Amino acid sequence: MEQIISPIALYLICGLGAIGVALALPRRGHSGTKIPLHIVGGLVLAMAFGFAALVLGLKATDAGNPLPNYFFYPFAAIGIGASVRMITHKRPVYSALYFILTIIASCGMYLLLSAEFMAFALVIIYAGAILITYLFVIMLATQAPVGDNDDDLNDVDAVAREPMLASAIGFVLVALITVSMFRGIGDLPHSQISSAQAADGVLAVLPKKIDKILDRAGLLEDGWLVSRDSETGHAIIDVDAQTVQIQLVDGVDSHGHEIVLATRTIGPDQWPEELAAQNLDRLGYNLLNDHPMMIEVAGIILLMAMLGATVLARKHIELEDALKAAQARKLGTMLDTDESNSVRGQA
Amino acid sequence: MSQQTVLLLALMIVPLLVAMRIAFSKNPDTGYRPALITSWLLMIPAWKLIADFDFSQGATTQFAYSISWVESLGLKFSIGMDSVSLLLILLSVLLGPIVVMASKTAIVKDKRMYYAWLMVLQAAMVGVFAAQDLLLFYICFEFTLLPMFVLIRKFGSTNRVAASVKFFLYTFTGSMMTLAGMVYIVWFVAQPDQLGHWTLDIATLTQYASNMSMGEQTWVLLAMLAGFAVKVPLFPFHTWLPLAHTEAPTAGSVILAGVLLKLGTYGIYRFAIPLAPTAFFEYAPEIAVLSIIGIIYAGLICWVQTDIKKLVAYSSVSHLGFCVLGLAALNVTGFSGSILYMLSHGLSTGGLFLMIGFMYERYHTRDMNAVGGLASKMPVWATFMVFFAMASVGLPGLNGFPSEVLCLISAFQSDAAWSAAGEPGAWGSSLGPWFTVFAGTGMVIAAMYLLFMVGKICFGPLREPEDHHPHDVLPTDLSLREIITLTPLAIGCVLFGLQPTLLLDAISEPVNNTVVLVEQANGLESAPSRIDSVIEHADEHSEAEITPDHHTPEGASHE
Amino acid sequence: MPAVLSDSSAGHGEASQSLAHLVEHAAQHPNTGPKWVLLIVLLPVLGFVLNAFYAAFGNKSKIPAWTTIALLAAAFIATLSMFLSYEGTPYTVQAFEWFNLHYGDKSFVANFSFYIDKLTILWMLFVTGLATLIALYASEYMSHDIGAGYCRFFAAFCLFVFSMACLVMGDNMLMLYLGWEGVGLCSYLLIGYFYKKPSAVAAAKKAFIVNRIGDLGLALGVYLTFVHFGTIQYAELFANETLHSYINAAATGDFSHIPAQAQWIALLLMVGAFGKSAQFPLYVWLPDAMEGPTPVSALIHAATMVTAGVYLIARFYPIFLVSEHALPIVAWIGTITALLAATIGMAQFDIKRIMAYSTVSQLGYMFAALGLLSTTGAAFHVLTHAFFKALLFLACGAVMHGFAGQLDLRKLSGVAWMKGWGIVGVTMLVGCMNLAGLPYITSGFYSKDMILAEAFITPGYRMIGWILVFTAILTAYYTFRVYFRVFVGPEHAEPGDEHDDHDDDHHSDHFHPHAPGWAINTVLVILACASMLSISLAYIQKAEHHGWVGSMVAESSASYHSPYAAEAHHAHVEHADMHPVAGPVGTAAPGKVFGMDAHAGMILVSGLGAIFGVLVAAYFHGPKGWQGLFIGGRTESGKCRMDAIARRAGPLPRLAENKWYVDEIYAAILVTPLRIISHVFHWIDKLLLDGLVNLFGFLPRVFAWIIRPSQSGVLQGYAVSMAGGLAVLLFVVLVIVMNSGGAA
Amino acid sequence: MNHLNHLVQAMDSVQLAQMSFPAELPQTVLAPYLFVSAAMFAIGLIGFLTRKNMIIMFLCTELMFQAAGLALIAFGRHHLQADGQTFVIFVLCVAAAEAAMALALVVLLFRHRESLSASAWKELNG
Repeated sequence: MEQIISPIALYLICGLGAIGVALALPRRGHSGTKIPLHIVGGLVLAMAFGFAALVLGLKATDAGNPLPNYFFYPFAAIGIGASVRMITHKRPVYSALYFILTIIASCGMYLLLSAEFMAFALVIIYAGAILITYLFVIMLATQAPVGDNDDDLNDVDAVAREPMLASAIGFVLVALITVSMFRGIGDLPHSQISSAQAADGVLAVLPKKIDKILDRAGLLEDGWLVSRDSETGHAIIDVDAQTVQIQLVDGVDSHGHEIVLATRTIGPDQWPEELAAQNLDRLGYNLLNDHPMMIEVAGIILLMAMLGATVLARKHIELEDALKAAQARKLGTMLDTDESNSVRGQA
Repeated sequence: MSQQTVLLLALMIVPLLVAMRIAFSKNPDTGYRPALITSWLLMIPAWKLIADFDFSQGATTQFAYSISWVESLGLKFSIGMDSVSLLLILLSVLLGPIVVMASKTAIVKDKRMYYAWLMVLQAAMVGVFAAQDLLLFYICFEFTLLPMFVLIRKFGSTNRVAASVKFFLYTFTGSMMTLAGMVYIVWFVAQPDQLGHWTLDIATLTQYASNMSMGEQTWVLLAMLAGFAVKVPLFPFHTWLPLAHTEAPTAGSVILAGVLLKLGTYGIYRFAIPLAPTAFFEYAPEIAVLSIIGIIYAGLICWVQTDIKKLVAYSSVSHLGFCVLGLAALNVTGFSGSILYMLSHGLSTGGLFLMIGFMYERYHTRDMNAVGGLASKMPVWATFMVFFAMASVGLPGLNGFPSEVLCLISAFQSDAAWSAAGEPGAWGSSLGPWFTVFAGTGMVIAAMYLLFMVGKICFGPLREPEDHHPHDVLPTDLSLREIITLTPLAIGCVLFGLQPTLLLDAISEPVNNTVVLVEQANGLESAPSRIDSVIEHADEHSEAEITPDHHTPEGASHE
Repeated sequence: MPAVLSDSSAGHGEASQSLAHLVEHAAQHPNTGPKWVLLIVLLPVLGFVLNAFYAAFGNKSKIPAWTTIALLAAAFIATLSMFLSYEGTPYTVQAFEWFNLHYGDKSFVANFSFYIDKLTILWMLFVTGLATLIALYASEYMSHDIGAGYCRFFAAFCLFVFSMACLVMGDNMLMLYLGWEGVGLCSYLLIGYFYKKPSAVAAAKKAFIVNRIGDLGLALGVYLTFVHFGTIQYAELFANETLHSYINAAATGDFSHIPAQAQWIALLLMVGAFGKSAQFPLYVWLPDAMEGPTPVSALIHAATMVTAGVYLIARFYPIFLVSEHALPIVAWIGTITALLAATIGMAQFDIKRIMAYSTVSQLGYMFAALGLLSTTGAAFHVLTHAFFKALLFLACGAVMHGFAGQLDLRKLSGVAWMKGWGIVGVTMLVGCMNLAGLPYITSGFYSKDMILAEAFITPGYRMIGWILVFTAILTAYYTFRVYFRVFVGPEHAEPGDEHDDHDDDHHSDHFHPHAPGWAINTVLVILACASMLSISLAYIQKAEHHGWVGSMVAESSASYHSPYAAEAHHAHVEHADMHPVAGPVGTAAPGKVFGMDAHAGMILVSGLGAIFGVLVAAYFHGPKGWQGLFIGGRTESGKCRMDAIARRAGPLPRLAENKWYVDEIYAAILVTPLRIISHVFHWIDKLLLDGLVNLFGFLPRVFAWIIRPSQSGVLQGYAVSMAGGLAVLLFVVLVIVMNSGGAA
Repeated sequence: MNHLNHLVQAMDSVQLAQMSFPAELPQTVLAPYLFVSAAMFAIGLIGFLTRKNMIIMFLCTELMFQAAGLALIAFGRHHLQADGQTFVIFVLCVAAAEAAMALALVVLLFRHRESLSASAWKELNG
């Protein structure tokens, strides 16, 4: 398997990227200059990624390999651009908004990767929930509001620490990661399951769904159902041959076995189009079937996080003793006398 | 589990329980009475053990008891004792009440903590000598450090923090290396071409250890010596001792000199020599040279001390040199002598430290220029002082003498050239007359510094610190309690000096076996009678699957 | 063995004969004697214990003294009965097992048991006898600090007698060593009796340490004996085949076949003897030992302990015989010591010190005798010397006691004429005569004569003989110097500064000497008689054994008769070249002095020499009139004719008075360097060794100090290092992957 | 010019597959996604390292989560397995939890120091 991209080019790209980010990072005193440094940085970055896209593309097409869909490129550009802007913008609010943009861009890419459910989940959870929280906190916890002039932002936001070092490290890391990934890609195993197997693997365990679809397609008289395997209860279906077996069932005998009156097979000729495993089915099946434990774990984590957040963010209200005493007295009147005495005693 | 075994266990467990009881008591000033009673009561099982011990079978492990922790790793909790262990256990039990009584007035605050740790130390010391299992030994060996550390750290004098840290780190570093050496042996024995499964049983290890190559043995020996030589302490590794001794409370010094130093020599005798016989035989002269340097060097340093406790501390270094010399001679005389030395040094030097402690309680100084000529004020004290000094000088009839004689003879003996027709004792490591001569100068030097000490502290015109005021509790001269504290030691010294042969008979069999083991490992021939004795002795220990050819000389000796 | 014996005994003296009959009963187990012999050892121990109790219970009477005297007297009686019941074969009595170490077929045995032969008995007789007498003396002498000190004194006294008994009676070398060290301890305790006096403490320390050096030699000798012969028990040792083969070899005068190891033994033992008996290199402790109470000086440092060296050599004579150089060295060292000590003694003013040096000198004589193969002479001199030297010391002690510790012979005069001092004067005179060896009328004369004669008889030793004669003259001089200065002449006395713990009425302003009481006088008289009576010992059994002492020595391991013994030298002269100490071959007339028999010659020479010495003393120190034998010119206490000569003699007298600065020299070449070395070691230990240890302890801190800044606390700092680390890790992985052929 | 055509065809050749899965994703298609995710990760990292504002730092961590998620999904698509997406769900959970805790912390810290600078808390040495 030949390389996806020549390392030289890759390192070049990373170098460019590093320089670009380093330039783009916020710093003081350059707002006056004619060419703002972060613009230059942005350009360099754009160059870098353009170059990357070009190299990847050319390399792939020379070998006659397919490339990502058209839509990939805008999404990638927006994502990366927005993320760069996010880390380079001096005002936290804007950063947060840029991050939302990044998320949306990556949602697009998810779609291209035919993970539509995740895409929407991402938009809802991240853009909808988490980022809004961020915005709230930013509002809650920013220092004295400042005007449009960046110069009177305080250093926390206005000045980046060690931009050169950081971006150097960052892009060395990205270079290494990508190089290793691309080397790895060469020996990635081909997926064992064909798409069809993947499909009926999931379909067979969803007999009711099949019933529904067949019914909607008007292939089932009443009493007819997809015939299930006696012990597993899976539907007897073959997606490749596009055949599904259905049967007429009349109640259940004393042993709980169905009393099958008749069976027949629906062939490819009447195979309904929509009889296929949706991505969502596969996801749900995988989630519930393969990772039940992790769901529990995730639940616990979230619970803990909730409690933790509550405890941490609670504000301790300092009451002076007089006020406490007053409250105690008020309490005392409600309670029995002896208790009130004790409370007063404490007060 | 026989009754004696229960008693042996009791010697280890009872002090621990008492320590717990003391530690958890409400009142921070409790501890003296329980500790005292316990340490006296422990005498009973100790004497019972003595009474029931079969000295004719001195080399076989008696009252043995062993339960398994981890079968697969051969981890066991196995205790028992041969006569050597028995005597050392007896020594540590004997010192118990003495140190407790000595601490009555010396320790005024935090008594609870003090006596609790003292009891723990008591248990650990017994454990070390009773251990028949490498791991157990090592655990107890290390566990003696902790109480000692606390005693020095909390109850020592001015410079105690530095002293305690140095004591702990120095000895601990050494014993880490020892552990490494031991682990190697265990691993070696567990190899398929050896025993083939993990074991920590000392006797079993001993049988296979001599199969190691010379190089392996050398490294193992070095590793073990790293720990034991520091503990002894052997010449270049002794600098922790004076500091620890001077800073430690009296009881600490007594136990340190009496028992803890012996862990080093005991370790050499029980582990370094049997587990690396060839290497030890090879390097015995070097070790002997070190010990002799220690004898002379430390002795001379004693001579110019002004701090009396430091003087006695250095004298321990000098004395233990004889002990190691005897071990390095690798013959019966030497082993017997040095085991005797372990016991006797505990009595006399322990006594000296007690005397100094009693003096310190009254004068709060250890400087011999500040205080002296006490004979006119504290005659009883001075009498005991002179007595223990003489015992330490090695006056015949007192305990120092027999061991010293045997150690010196052994060095002489181990050179065949000097005996007519190679008779007797034409064997052992190749030390020679010069070792004896140089070590012998230690006798003169010992007389020099100890009489220097006695002359300064006991005799001459009375010197007292100007800010001296009589102790509020203690009388001018020794109190009855203090005399009772000293008497057992004094009696021990005399008995020891007049009846060494009892001890010699007691330890003769294990010592003979060790010698034979060394001889076989080095392919020396020895009296057949003893070979038989050791082989059947070995068979008692050897496990079922051991084929006898493992410990025949040709199996053990190296070509 | 018998074959060897026969031809050897034909060749030379009876050494191997006496040894032969040792062998006979050592072959069958050495016969054990009656247990009551142990009393001799036990009684002093009992005394020690009792005195300790007295001290513990604060006894304030003379009971300790009486206890001691009674017990020691009993011991003496026991010794006597032992002497009377002795049937001519040595026997051993075992108290209990002491050392018993078996290994294989060998064993190291040294039991706490006693070996009784005539040599032992001889020594024990005068040890216990003198001890009893001196205890009696001390009961009065020490009366000034009755109480704890009194008990302490007598406790140590008893302990000494016990140790001495072990030394003399022990049946193996370790027992001897035990006694050896034991007497050392006692002398330490008793010299340091006045422990508040720094000088006393120093002297005690010096005595113990110098002795210890000797003891080292002795110990090494013992070890070597064991290593070489495989036993240190007398009975077995003297029966040892190897030893006999050596002796026979030595008898033929060739030592080439005797291994050096065997010859070393004697040399090592010799060192021990020199230490204990204050011979030349190691004599320095004895004069200082006079710091102790006088009875101690008399018993320990004159009569008994210091003769232990002589006993040692006599006891191990066979071993000394097989050593080529040991005996000659002993002879010469003895001679040198005798001369040296005499010269020093001449110039001292402290009468006790004079006596001390005379002791050293006389010990020199004994050693010379041993070296000259006359154990009899040595033993005889030991005996007589024990009596008269004890006498002298006690007399001096009486003076010291009476005159508040005054010992300076310039401050005393005419003591003999003072009221109540007659007995002291007379007995002192007797003692001086014996020490000076006035011919015929004194026992000292006979014993000394035996030695001198031996010196002239033995070829190659004439030089020693003349030196000893000269020394004899000096002895006579300084002895009578004391007598003429102190005891006769105008009565005059200045009190001395009393020892600080003599806390009684002495410190009143008007000083009155208090004359010795009955105890002291009795003892003095008894001793005087004894030293006179011991003349007779020279005549008893003179025929076969050179007198009674000879008969005592004859049947012991010490028995050796020089082939040049006066009676027999004609018969044996042809063996001159075969003698261990072979002189020039065929020195024609070894025995002749002025052409007459050696003994007769000696009677002449040494007798005249003694008289001459006395006259000189009389001339220079004697008072006017008959007390000064009409030639003395001293009119007052302080001055005498000697002063003028001393002034003219230049530095010599001062050198002698300062003991030729031997102590200072020792200090300079031995003690000081050793102290310096010790200090150097001390600092090495503190700085170098401990420094290294601390350095190792310090390194981790340095390391920590280097990497500490990385813990800045800035969050991103950690993030950077983390990311960097990740990068490095990845890089390493990549490199590895590439090198391992990477993908595909 | 026909280079461009090639490009266009290449991009066209992979159709969106919502209903059922097409053949697995070619590596040349996978690579750009991975590249993008790597780049995003790096940018997030850089942001975390450079920005002093704690909120922004947390945002950057979220960005890194995103990058990881993208890679996961890309690989999952490559293998035609749903595990990738499943993991992204958990990533989301963790991100949410982290956001909640982190922001709570930020609020707390801000209350104490009146500053969002991470270096305001140096002395924690964490």
